[in-house]
Amino acid sequence: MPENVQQTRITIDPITRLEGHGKIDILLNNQGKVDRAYFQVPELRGFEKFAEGRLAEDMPQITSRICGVCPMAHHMASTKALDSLYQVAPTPAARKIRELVYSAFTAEDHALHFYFLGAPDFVVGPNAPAAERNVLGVIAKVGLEVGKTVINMRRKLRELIILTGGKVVHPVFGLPGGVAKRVTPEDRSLHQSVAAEAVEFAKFTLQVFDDVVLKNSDYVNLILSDAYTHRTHYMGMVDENNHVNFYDGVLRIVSPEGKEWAKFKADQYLDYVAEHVEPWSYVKFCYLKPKGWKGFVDGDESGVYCVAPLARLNAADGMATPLAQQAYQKFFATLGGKPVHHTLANHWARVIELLYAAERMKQLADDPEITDANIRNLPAKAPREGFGVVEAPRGTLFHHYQTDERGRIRKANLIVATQNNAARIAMSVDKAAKGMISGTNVSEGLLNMVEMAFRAYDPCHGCATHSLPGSMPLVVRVRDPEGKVVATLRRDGDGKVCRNAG
Amino acid sequence: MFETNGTARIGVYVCHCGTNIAGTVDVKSLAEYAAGLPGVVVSREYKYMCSDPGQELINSDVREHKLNRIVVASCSPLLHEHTFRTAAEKSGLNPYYAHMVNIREHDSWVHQGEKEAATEKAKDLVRAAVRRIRYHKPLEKGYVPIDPNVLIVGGGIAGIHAALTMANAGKHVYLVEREPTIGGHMAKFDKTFPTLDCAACILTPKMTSVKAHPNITLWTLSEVTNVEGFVGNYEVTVTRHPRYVHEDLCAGCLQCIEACVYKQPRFDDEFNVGLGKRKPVYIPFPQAVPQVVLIDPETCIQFKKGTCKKTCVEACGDRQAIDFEQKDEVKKIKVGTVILATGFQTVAAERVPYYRYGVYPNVYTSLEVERLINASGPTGGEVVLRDGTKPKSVGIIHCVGSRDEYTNKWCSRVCCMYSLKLAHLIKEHTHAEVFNFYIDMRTPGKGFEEFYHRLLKEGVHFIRGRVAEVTDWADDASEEGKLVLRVEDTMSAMVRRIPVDMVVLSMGLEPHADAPEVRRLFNISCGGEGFFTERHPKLAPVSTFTDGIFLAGCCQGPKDIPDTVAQAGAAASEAMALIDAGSVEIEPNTAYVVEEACSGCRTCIVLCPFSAISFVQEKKKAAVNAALCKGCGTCVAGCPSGSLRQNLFEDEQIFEEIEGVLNYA
Amino acid sequence: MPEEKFEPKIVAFFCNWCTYMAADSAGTSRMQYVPNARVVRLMCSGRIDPQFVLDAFAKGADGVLIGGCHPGDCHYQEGNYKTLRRITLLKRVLKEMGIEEDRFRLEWISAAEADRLRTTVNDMVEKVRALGPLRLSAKEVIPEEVAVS
Amino acid sequence: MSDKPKVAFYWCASCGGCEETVVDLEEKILDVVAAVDIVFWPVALDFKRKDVEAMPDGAITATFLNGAIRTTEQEEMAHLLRKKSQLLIAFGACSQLGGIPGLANLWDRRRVMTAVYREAPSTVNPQGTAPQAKHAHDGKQSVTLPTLFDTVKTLDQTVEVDYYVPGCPPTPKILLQAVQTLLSGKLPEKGAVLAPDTALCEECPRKDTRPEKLTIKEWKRPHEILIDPEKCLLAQGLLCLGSATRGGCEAMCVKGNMPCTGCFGPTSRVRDFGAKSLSALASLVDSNDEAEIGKILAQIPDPVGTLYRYSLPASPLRRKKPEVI
Repeated sequence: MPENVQQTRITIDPITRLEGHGKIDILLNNQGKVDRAYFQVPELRGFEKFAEGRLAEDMPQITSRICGVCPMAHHMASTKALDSLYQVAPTPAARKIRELVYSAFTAEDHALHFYFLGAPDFVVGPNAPAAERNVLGVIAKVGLEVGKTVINMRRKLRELIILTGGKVVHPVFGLPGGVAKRVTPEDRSLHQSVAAEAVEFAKFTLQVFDDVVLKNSDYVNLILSDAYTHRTHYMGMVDENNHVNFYDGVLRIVSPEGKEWAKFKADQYLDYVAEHVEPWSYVKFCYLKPKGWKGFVDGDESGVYCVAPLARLNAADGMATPLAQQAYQKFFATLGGKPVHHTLANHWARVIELLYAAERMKQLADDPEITDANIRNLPAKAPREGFGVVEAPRGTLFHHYQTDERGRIRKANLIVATQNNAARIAMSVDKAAKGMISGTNVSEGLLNMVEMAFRAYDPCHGCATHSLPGSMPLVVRVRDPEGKVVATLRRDGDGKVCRNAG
Repeated sequence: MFETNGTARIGVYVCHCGTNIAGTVDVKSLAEYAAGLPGVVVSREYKYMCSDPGQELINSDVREHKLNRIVVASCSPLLHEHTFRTAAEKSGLNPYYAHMVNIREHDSWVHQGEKEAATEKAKDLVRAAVRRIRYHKPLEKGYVPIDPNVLIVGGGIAGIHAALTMANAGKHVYLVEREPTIGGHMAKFDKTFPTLDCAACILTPKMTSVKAHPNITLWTLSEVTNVEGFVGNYEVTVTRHPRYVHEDLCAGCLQCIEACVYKQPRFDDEFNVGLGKRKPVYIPFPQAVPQVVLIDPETCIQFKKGTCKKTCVEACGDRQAIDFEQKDEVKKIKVGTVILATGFQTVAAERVPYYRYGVYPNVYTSLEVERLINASGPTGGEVVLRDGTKPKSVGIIHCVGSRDEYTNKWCSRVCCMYSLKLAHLIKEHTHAEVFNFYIDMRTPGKGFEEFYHRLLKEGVHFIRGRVAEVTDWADDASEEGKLVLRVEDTMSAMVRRIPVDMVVLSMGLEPHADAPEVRRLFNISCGGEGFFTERHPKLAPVSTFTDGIFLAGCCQGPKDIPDTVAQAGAAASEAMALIDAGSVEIEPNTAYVVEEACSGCRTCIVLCPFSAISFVQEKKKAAVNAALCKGCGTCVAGCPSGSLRQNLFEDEQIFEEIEGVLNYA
Repeated sequence: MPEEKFEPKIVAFFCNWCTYMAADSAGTSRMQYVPNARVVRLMCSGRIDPQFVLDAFAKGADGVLIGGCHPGDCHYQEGNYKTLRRITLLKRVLKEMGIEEDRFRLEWISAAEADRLRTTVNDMVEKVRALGPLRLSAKEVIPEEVAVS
Repeated sequence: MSDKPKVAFYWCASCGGCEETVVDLEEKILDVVAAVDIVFWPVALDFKRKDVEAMPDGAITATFLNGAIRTTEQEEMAHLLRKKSQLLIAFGACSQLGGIPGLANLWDRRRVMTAVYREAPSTVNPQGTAPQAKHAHDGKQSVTLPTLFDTVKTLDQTVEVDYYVPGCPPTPKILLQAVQTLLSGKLPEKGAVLAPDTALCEECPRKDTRPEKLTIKEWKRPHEILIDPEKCLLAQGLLCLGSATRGGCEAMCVKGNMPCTGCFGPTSRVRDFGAKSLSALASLVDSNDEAEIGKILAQIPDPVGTLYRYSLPASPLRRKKPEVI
């Protein structure tokens, strides 16, 4: 653009915590229109590098430190990579124990996200003052009892994980060919009762969503609105019946039209998934390798794709448990058939997955074989290369190791859930910004709209914690061409928006 | 954790040690530097800190400046640590508030060319000590009781004298000798220099009284095979090898020897260094102690074939002293002190090939000649050549295997004198012409020089020069059938050829081949040449670095009989001093458990070679038995939670020392 | 690149009964050797806590020398075997931490081997001098651009 | 605001597990919240750096900071919070010892970046693009990123620290006790680690099964054997670090039938966790033969990653020796 063009910048910093803080830099052109919104992840820890030289069997514990919120996802992906590395399958009991614990984890994580992070936007409402738009607001709306139930449910699920997994934050039970600790009959009955409770809890949660969101046309319209819509490919793991599965199965990719575009096993991931590097963010952007990197654009020809609850539902043909299956059908019926491209639908999809996870827990806990003491197959083969994949709450998670003959890591490659979504998130932010920001007139509603664009993904770049009660801390600085701040707009905890010069 | 227990008021004392330190280290600037270090109240330099005035200096400073820590920069703590601890104690401080810095052995003496660097090093070391001592704690001295029994290893003149001295003082002595008889080298000699009194006459009475003494348990043909424990409380294992004759039953009538199926003695006789012969059943020499025969299984038919008529057993009759079934017998004894008197060996003449020992039959070693001269020797005192004729000329070569790059560097101290003695005795016995070839004539002893002069008068030829070789290659008729010694006579500065009938090699003294094993067994150290190391060459010449173990005789270094006997007496009295004190002070550098910190992981227990650490079930924690702990600190370094500590070597003290030597002011 | 006149600092941990005595007797016999080593005396090499070694390096030592009794000769029977076990593993750790092997030595030097002590110290100082300063606590520079190669 | 004690939580280079611990206080968190004013907790509450900057120095009673110091930005925050807080508490292994991200100290920034943006098999990067401290959007404008340090640092290598709460992550119980201790007014000695000061063996349910004289002829790796759920793990040849590790976690990993990996760090009497545990474990090797000792210790294939898993930046060496450029 011409030399003398006036340009202005808006910085939103910090938003929620991704890996370190997230940061949005919005650059305006001289018409005051958004020229480009940069969605930045400003930290790198480099696990891929310092995994080198470590022992393969330590990886489930080392990589879980990538994320203290979904450590179980990394622990499990890593453990499965060890199965593949040593070419040893877990015993039937061990396999069930793993999926049982993993389901408990998914249920707990989804519940937390829905109530603490997602629900405020709907239960309380996107236009409610920020101070109310948080879990307390949710509780106010649905009653204190619910708050108690949520906290209780979370505790019980986490205690179960500790019981069998050793620790809930950074579990220790995963070993190639099995698990370190068996489920005793006493443990089992505990699992059973909590699972039953979880199913009831999930049903209740679905009801809340029904009553508060679906019965409110404004919300449904919001979900369907173009600002939150991207036509991309979707990826998710499915079982032999093409039903959603978090723990194991094959990966399925559907096109923006909902047609099966690819189906592959973990060890083929390099043929389908590639990462693109941008100089302005530490996060790498995934895309479909055969499509190639076409930039931050959607559509059938773009390599950009999407993972996580909505994507999983889009990529599958159904749910493996009865109640979840019913919800699944209603989901697509309500939102106009497969695939659903509306980002905000993630919240609903998440609740459906919560129900599935609870039901799955119940199935596994009810299976008497789960108490079998035979929980380990000892590796016999020499290690070389291993692939592991699971569906983390935030999407597909790949672990890929190469080792020397003694099982020391030579190379480790990790593609974490949110990386798959990174491009689409950047697009959503850019789209939201372009759609809503004009000149330096930045409103509080605008800021929330921008937040909602990525909050629906439950973003967890390289994994990180959720944002707890409500309002994203936001500052918008309006700067003159030299980058000097001419005005600051910030929204306080109480939701008041105040402006001040300089 | 890091308490300096009270503010430290440190006094630093830099010792000149005459010029030993001051000659290299700038003691003034060192003392000035120390004065500036944190906690230092006084810093002085003084000529000799170990002297009384030096110690008095400390004493008065403590009173005047209320010092509570003393750092002395002088020689090795192994030398004077005790001195300065006592000094501190005298000044009313806990002795362990004194600490030494080694700026002599480790600094001034080894960096003589580099005054600056040496001074810098001294500063670093002093700084380290100043930092360290702030973390010192007052400690109780430890004591252990002394068992009054003593073990003496080696039954030569040294062992014999020490044994009798202590036995006469009422101590019980275990005398262990590996040969079948006591007496050692001295028993082989005929006369002793310079007085020429007969060795047997002075030695054998002592030998018999050893046997007779009620306070002495004599074990010959025996070896110490294991030693455990520590000063005052040694547990020793002695293995008694079979002599196939019961000592208590044998009367020493020697009829069995008469009766042996071998009519003639036909086996080399060790006592006569192979010059004489003996039978399979024999007694080493007539005055042997104990007066008991033994059987050599290597040569006895009964042992080799099992088919002997056993005429010896018949001869012994109903005494039934002979017992072919005898086996090794293991004895375990407890003693409080040990005297090592294991003696020496002479250098093997084969190691000096140019003198052709073993090539020309008439080349003899000094020890062989001793036996030839000895009235009870193989020839009944006749000095004759292998063909039985008397030599008309004899050459005696000094310093064989001594003062020599290729064998041993040291002077064996006795060769000159015994060579003179042999020259005299040979002349006396044979009237032959005798030539002594020497490098330097060393006669540093009472009556020694006089003896030398006496021989000069007697007409013995003395040629100053090192013999190049002994050869039978005759240059002319005069040399035909003779052994020719080629030598440069450094007095007349000409190379000479001396033809003689007999050559005597004055072999040097060296440690026993198995001295290293003995050293290891008793946990003492030896010098590079292999003789056992005394605690201090001047101040503690018979002590070792292992408390309760003393040295006597040639195992500590070559010496003659008078010195050996004197040293044996000294060792005996040192041992008795310990015994009569009843107990001995030990370093309180023991390990201890910080009980509230110990997790009871038991790592330490297996690390202690002295089983000093036990696991207390009630408390589920480790406990150290200070009496058994030797203070190595291996468990302390190994305690994973840092709950074991060591007095005088606390982690803080060592960390401070490390930081001290490294952080440059 | 070692700067002008680099003088290596060596911290030496010697056991009281063998190597410390060797150093003493080197002194008594006036053997001359380089003045770069600073001896910390311990009763037995078994007291040497690997923490001491790392601490010495961290506090500025360019090299660390450990001296103990020969195997079988330990004044405390087998303290030096424990040392051997610890140092064997510690050497691997130091190697992985990029500390050159010549900077850390374990030597069995008996009281009799004064000359061995002399040559060992000389040799080690020479090798460390060649390696240059350890510079563990080198201040890090934050580049303007994030480098990738 | 009320005159209740003011408490702040902040994170640097960490996984968020420590934050989860705070959430895991569950109901108990309410008691805490009742007793204090939380004045800064970006992950949970809407107060920002500007608010902190606006506070008078020492306005915050206690700040719990988790995560290691990895970037210029984190370093700035650490300094700011130190200035504003009466007490600064290093919260969790990363902050106390460097934590697992500290393993990056085995390489420098350049190698880490290369591995991630150049060498990763799934990365397609023909131009060798890498995140830049400053990226020019066009001639005028540019967007910036904080720069990584070569060396991951602990909090107390960056600013003065008053207390430490150990663990990866700390257990809710440990956190609660720490908070109560600080609220009790009876402050422990400065620099104290707010957890028991005995090693884990003390509270290990398998304590009594360790033989009194344990030596080790062969080290085992967890995947190589069927792990006995009752017996001392070290006695099974597994490299359990419980004897060197501060207790307080109630042996969670051991109860999960896996060895302790040392996340609670050393006791107050030990300066370097790795060196000390190395000393203890190597001592147990059952051989006096140099070659055999080497062979047995070779069964510990990754000593640094195993013994310094959480504490490399806190060790005296801190990092691999920087290559001289």
